[in-house]
Amino acid sequence: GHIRLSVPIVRLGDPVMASCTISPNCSKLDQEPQILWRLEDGPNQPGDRQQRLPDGTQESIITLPRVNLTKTFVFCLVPWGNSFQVLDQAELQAGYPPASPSNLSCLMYLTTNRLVCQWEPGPETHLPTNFTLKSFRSRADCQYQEDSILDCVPEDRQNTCSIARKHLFLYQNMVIWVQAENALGISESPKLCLEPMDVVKLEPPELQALDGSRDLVPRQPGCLWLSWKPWEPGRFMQQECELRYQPQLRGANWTLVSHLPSSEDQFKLCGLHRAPVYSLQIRCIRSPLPGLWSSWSPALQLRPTI
Amino acid sequence: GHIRLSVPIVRLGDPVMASCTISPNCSKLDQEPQILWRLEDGPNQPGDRQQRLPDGTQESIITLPRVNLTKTFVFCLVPWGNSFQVLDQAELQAGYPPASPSNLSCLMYLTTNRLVCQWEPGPETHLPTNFTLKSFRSRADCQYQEDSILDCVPEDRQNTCSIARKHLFLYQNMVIWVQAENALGISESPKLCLEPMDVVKLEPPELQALDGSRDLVPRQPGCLWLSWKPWEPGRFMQQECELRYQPQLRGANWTLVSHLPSSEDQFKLCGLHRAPVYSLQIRCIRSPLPGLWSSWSPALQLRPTI
Amino acid sequence: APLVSVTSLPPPLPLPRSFLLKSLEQVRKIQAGNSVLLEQLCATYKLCHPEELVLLGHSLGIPQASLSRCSSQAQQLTKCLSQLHGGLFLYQGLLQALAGISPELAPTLDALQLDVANFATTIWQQMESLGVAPTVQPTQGAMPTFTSAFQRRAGGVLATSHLQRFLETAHCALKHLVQP
Amino acid sequence: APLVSVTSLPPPLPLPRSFLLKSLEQVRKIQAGNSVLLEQLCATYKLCHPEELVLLGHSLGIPQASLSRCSSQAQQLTKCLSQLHGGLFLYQGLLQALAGISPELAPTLDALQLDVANFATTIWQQMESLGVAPTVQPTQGAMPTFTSAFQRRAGGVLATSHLQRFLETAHCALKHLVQP
Repeated sequence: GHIRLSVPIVRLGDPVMASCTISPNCSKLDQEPQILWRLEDGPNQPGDRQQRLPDGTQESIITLPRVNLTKTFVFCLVPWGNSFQVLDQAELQAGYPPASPSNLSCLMYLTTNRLVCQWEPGPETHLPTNFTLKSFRSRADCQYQEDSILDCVPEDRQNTCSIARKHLFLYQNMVIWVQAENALGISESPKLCLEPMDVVKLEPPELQALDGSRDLVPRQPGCLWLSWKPWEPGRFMQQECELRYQPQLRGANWTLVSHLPSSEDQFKLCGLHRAPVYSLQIRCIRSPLPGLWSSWSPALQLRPTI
Repeated sequence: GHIRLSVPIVRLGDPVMASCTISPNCSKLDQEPQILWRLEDGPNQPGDRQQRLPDGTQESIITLPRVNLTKTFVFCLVPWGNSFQVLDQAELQAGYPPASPSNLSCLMYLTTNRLVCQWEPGPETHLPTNFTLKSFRSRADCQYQEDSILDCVPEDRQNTCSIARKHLFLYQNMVIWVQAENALGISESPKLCLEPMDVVKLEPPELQALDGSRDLVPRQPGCLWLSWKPWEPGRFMQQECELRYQPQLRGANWTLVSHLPSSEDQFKLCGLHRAPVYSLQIRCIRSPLPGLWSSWSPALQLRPTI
Repeated sequence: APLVSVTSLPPPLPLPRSFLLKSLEQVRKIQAGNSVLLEQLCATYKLCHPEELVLLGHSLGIPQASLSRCSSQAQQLTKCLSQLHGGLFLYQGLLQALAGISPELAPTLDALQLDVANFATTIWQQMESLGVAPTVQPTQGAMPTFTSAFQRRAGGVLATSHLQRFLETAHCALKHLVQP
Repeated sequence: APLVSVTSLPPPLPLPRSFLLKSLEQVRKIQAGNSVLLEQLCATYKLCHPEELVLLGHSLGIPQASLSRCSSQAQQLTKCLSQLHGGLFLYQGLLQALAGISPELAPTLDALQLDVANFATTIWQQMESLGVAPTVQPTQGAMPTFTSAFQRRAGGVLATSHLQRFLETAHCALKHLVQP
């Protein structure tokens, strides 16, 4: 016995046709056995029609009008004594072609020296679907292709892939997109044009309180003395920072101090009177070249001088 | 310039001899330059003697009477203007030959199907030292070797190695030992003779309280009703279990109930009066075949019926 | 105490108790792995009825081993051990022929195959210790070849259900020997 | 405002400000990696004095690149860019020749080599945009071959200390161009 499917993988809801043939030299069977079908654990049922081919082969054909399961085992059987015997089994898969992956975005990390891209894969296809991050290097306008970069294949079921430093030109544009592929089709995300260093993800500097007891810092009421240094791996970048502070009182708002340098040995913040304790945070961005704001540093809790 | 060491790796405290030769065609130097030596960051010093070889080569020889550092860079220099020029550098390593690894022991795990052996590597040798778990299969008395098993190489700096199921005969004796090797020597641990299943590490059963409100369990004062089933992966083993319980009172001792079967649907523990709450634990061992006690199960806190 | 009560036969051989206990444990271990494999074949491939695969088993030529000499009525220890070894050897080969059945089942199948092979070795070594082993080990006969994934899975269902029945008989016989 | 004040030369080329800023950033990035490599060579192999390796550098044939046309007195932009590219190209080849220097230094060396190569490409593309690039890229000259681990490490000390000086000059010249 042998089952043939019109297609082994279909769209969910589409029809599929199956045939089961028994060759005439299957000596243990009747000459014209009745061929039956079973889907999964369902009942045995006859096919739509059964015929004898010129060479004596028996053939039964069945049409499944709508495939509703993502995975179906189809059995072909014949009666045998008081029971039935399975002659063959086929596996029918169903799902959807992939939608275009969306929301592709990338960040360049200086510690791992990798450009990490992530995306949303779109609705479940119910079929093994491969995602590939594709890219090529280009000149300023992203119109022309220079070298294409090795495809990046994400680890199992991760919607993220990272390109190693050796495949990157950090200061040259590249075009990046995601391709999704399964047995029912291929689709591509919109293309991204970026220079890896322009999406660098810096870490904030470490904000430190200057010890008020040191002679260097003359005491003055309602003030705080601070210092910070840029995050070491991003030190070669020209940066601009901003500081925010908030009195630890219910409903208090943050106050922002912008356009600060990336390094300060002795920064004075005065005019603080309303609360005994203030929370302070700092973050930085590459500037004047393009960049992304770092996250805010962990909050520092400080008491202004009295 | 070229440095030659009498040996590149020595025992700590042993002497070593070094020679530095300069060929006569080194045009930028004097015909008979003074050859100097430097150890690590130390001062420049002359060798023990310097001589001119028949072919015109200059050779300086120095003896380091005791090598006290595990790693020493030895430099050979010549004066040059107001300063010195390095001609060659050699690296001298020192340490100890490995001691015999000790306390080798093995456990057979049924979930990973691996025989895991661990040992103590002995004192630091200061040299790259490779440990290898070696083994062969044998008959009952461990006197004769049948197949030898692939060497097991531990992961970096781990004093443990695990042999996969496919290399094991679970019910046949094997001989296991550890070999330590570095540039200064080889040593072996004492040999272990064991049958993997005899060192199986079972997990304890899960101890459960039987719900006192069920009709099946007639209420009776000062009693607890318990049930347990063997840990699933060890279910095929004949086991013997023991239960211990302790009233939750300061200074109370454990009471032991031994020779219990590995499975109980309804076990009654009575005569408990002294405390409102009891802690109970159970553990099992393969029996009558050899085995190791499982750890005690997590403690169950129960209140006897009143 | 004599282990069997059949007269006009050589006296029963003394089987070490530890051998019997270890053999019983191995039977139960193999039974457990075998059950898991049968359940997986049913759950994953909906092949839950070995009785529907008889015809296929015939056409594939899936063999079955006998333990007739181990039945408690007419136990002949040497022949029983020899049948036990022969059957385990056969099923070990059959399980090996199933290699590639499916990535999900491979770990269970591999473990089972090793357990069966190890058990066969245990029996053989005991036969050697008793001096009742033939001078050469038996060699494996022709194994079925599978031409489709379905045939291999169906072969798996048949091999494991035959092995299950074989082990039930073996367990009963060994139990009888350890507690006569 | 003219970038240079030398007469009797073609008018200064307009270099995009973003190119200059990116070049400065790349110089600083390479300087940082270079310093790390120098420190590692000193800490790991006690090779802390490049001035003690001059003789060895001569015998190995470690080359050095010039930036004479970038000095602020007589800056000739096209020639300066060409020297900058040529020097970076040379050091990139030299760093590549150091491959296998030691497992501990390999990650730093690889990253540095890529940064230098990328910077050379940035300069070359800018020269192409300005229409001042030669029709063929320069090819790498013969690189030193090292016959011992010590020679390779000493070569590393020399290459990185030459590169350090080259970058200082480049930084100064680019700084002058961005803030005339």
